Amino acid sequence: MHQFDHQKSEQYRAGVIVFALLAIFTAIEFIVSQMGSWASALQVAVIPALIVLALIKSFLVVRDYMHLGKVFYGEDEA
Amino acid sequence: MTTKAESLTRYRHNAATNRLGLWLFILSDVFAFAGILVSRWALWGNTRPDLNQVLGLIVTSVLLISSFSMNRAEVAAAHGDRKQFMIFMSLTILLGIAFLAGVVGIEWQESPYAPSDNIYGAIFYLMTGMHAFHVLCGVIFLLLVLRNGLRGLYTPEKHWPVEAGAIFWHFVDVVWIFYYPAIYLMGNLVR
Amino acid sequence: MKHVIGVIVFIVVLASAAWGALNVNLLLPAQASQQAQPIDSLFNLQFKLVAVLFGLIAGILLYSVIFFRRKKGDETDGPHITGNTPLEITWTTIPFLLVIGLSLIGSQALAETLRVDPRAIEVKVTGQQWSWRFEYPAYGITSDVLYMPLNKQVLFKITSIDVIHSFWVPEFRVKQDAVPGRVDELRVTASKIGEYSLVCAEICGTKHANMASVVKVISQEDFTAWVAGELGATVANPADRGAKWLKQYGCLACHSVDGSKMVGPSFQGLYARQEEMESGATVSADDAYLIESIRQPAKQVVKGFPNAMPPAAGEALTDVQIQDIIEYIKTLK
Amino acid sequence: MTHKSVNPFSLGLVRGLIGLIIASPLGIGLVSVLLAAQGQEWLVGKFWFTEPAWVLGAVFGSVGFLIGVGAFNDWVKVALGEEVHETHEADPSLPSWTRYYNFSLDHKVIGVQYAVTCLIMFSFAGLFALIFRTELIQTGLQYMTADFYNTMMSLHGIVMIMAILLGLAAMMNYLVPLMIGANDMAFPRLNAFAFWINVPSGIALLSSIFLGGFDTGWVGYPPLSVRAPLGMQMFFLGVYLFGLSSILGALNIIATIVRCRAQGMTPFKMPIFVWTALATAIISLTATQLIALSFQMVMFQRLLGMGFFDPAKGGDVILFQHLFWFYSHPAVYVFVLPGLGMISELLPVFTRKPLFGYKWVALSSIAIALVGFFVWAHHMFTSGMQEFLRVPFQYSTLLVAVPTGVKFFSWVATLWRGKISFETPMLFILGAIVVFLTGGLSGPPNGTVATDLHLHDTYFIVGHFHATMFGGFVFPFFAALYYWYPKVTGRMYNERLGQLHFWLLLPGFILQSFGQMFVGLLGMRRRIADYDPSLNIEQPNILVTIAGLVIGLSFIIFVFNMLYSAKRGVVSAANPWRSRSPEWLLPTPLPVHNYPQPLEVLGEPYDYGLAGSTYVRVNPQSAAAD
Repeated sequence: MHQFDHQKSEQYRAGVIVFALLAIFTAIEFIVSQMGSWASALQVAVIPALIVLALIKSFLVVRDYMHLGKVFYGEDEA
Repeated sequence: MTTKAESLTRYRHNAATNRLGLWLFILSDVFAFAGILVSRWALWGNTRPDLNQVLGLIVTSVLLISSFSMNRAEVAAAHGDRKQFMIFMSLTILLGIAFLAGVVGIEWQESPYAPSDNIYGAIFYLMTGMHAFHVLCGVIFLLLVLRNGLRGLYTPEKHWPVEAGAIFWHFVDVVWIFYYPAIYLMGNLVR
Repeated sequence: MKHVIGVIVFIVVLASAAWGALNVNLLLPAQASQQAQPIDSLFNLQFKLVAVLFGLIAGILLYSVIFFRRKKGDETDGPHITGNTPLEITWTTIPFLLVIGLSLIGSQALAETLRVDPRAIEVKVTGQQWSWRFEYPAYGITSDVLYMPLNKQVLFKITSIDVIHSFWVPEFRVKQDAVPGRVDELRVTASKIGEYSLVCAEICGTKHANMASVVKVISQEDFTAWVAGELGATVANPADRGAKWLKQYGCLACHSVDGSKMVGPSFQGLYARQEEMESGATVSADDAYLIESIRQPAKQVVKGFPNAMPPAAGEALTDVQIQDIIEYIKTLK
Repeated sequence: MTHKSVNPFSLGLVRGLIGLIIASPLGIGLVSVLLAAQGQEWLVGKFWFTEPAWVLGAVFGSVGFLIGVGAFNDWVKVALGEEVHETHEADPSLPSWTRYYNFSLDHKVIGVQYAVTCLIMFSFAGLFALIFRTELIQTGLQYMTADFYNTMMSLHGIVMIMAILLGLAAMMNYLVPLMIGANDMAFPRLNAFAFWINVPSGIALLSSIFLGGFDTGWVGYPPLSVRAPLGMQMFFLGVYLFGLSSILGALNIIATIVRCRAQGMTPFKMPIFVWTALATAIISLTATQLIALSFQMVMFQRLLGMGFFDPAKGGDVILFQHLFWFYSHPAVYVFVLPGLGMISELLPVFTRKPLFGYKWVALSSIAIALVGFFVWAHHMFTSGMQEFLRVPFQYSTLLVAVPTGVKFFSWVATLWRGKISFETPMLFILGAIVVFLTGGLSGPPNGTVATDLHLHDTYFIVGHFHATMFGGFVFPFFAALYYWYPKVTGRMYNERLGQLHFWLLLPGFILQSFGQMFVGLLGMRRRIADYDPSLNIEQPNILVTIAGLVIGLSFIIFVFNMLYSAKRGVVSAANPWRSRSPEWLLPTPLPVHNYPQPLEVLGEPYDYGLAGSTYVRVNPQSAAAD
């Protein structure tokens, strides 16, 4: 039972970490999007940066929240 | 009759098949959302409409927090913690409704475009509308899961519907991860 | 070994038969543009390739069907041959190389059809349901017949005002869609004097099959004479000018001048007639109504006719031209 | 068998139609009342007959049909947390034929339902073709208006496509679980649902004749489709519904192949048809979304004025074509791949030789499916899309010839030195190879841009397309129907009628498609109600029409054979073809749960001619006990 609770808090913590990362990246996205208006030289980088950020965010969600891996090893897992 | 272990093995086997089916459905849906995204690039190019930036950030945050609480609810269900499950499941649903209210209730009324005005209106309503439709389906799905959870139908071993609801909900979040910058952040502002 | 010789005979016979049957000169319409030459050579090459490949597959198939029949009462199986990797690699690699080669030659042929002559004459082509209009911006001429000088490249700038059409003269081979909202280019150098038919190749509604214009390829001198004649021909009578506009702007594709019913109402006896509208109201076809019907065709539609006229149809017309048209309609009693 | 009267309301189909009839006016009424409440002036005088009303009416009707059929019963139970049984046993108080009219979960029943629906839609589409072909016997319009011609021609296209998708689903549903040793599909309810939405879909498509028709061809290009009559919306809706069926069916096939294979049925021991089913399903699952999206956007443009494809609002006409062809080109690989799999599947049986190069043939299907995703723009060489895109798409298009060539060479190598017999299924397989060869070889001239500038939108394309469809679907489908007929019905079809069917169809078809290609090269455009007499193509057009009539006649003979033999045919042996495939080792009729004991996979699927080899063993005791 103790082991079980340990696992649970572990999983809770993982959820918090992923959430924190997502929140930070979202904030960066918003800031990056304003970058173009600060310096026109940075304008070309805005869209690629936003695409990379979105890819990172979606990767985190797909791997840690949606557990894509379970499709491949799911049978043994509860 | 089947023993408990056999029943559990069968449940896991079926859940694994269902999981594959759900992911295949998501893969299929990805193509629809990607098609809309491609249309956005074809028609808007490197421009974007004049929308309420604060509201966009708020609804994005709401959806993000709901994804977090969904994850919590799922972990709680996996460990048989009914109280936490109930709290975070309800929170997720409320946040989902708040998101819908923000997009459909406020943004649609506030936006300077009608669907028939020009391509900015057309694509904006298509993107947010398709996404909102999926959020609505997710909310209904989660309401059913919550109802069944409250009736004690899920155990730590057998809670596939909770997992399915979670996967779908996070998928809707992933779509928004791409749609939010595409609608609000990318390209030069058109007034 | 006996089988190998036999099958080679089959392949050669079938391939030669196909080679003979696939004759470019009989299968394609006459060639009347310089752009058609590389296209026809590519056709020729492909037909030969098709003949060889057809002979190869069909020859082996036919030979097997004739010589490897199961004998009556034979219940045994054939030889246990499961495959042959070198053979598989061969018939993957050779077609791959063929495909790359064909693509390369195809790209060169395409490049030749796109070759630019900087002295080309520009012609603006506008498609509409269901007619073509040609404008020569260099001379300020508009025509419903396409005149092209011999051996001189013409740069077509093709567009449409309603739905997608497609500009095609089979004798020229090349084809380009006329797309609303954009202008696409096509270059044709006519190489044979004669009269051809320009058709619409993309389905565009009811009368798609009949959407065609005459193309006249004429000598350079005749072309100069035609231009001079068009420029000199100022028509004094407004009604005569009106008749000309109706023809040039494609109005007659849908409206008759002899009372027969087409897609839209006939112009005969139209002026000052009382017309019943879809909305139920009755309107007199006076000047104001006719102008409105040309400028905003969807506003009041005559009962019994579809709301089919594109709003853009009348946009190209000036106020004077519309007045000319009304004068002409007045004469159609 | 006792004769018992059956209460019509116990039939799902009847209940579904009642649901449709009740629900459609509800939808029409709802929109009409809502619009009237807003006081929209343009409604005056045509209260019930507005486009939004009819569209919502059709949507409501479709849902009403599905409710009536009982498609949602189990899902509602699941949603409410109630137990549902793994499979439905047919109600024992009803005669066994009634299960074909009900929401049955048995994949074999669903397979037969698909096949019969396919043949019905096929007859409709063929009839439309004969109607408008009659018009083309002579120049000038003799028998019909141009609008009616356009509607018939457009409906022929889309109804045929629906029929083909139904036919594929019939083959895949019936055969894939049997071939891989599964007892049913992975998701039986979804499977039944995916079948039944085709019924409202077909009704919507056919209803467009009565709602003004449409004149865009099956492609529905805007702006023409924005201006077309109300029938256009029914077309979009019908395609939307059978597209959904296609997606769900594909999802099910993939999940079944991945999850439900018998122990030891490794990927390279699967029957070759299963490989093509997998390749097909990958395309259907993903690309279908794009045609749905493109049609949905035109629907919205019509209903709400959203200007996606309206240049006046900044929209782009070409965008539609990209979205549309992203599905609609891979779709033709969807149509032909299972048929090509059928050729590879049946050749070894009738040549008594292993399939030559099994792995190469298996992987060539996947290769075609994957390359197929990158060729769509070859339909747009003259469309005015960016010019630099044309040459890359020319390369990718011609690349498809490589894996297709592998298939052809493997087929003739399988025939080589075989012991070939010529029963009806084998005749159709050989016919399929010949016809698909003509279809395939007429492909490269369309694939190279320069020659396509001449061929695009001509009858050459029509001839090419029909040759690939007949070679890739129609002939193999007939072969499959004849081949598995004894397994499905327990009786043998009439061999003489089968041979007659073939010997009418093959020459008839070759005449038709060569005639079409011939007039196309000479300059006859496609989708025209009338052609220019100066082209001198009246005679070939007469021949094409006559060939069409011969094809129609052969189809009637086929239908007669199927119906007649089901009652009067000779009772068939358990395995008349001496096939190694597992379904032939089961008793006829097939047990409800296909395999009472899991299969034992012992060898390779096509080891004909190898003494003492077996592919699978079906546990004899339990098979007998069932």
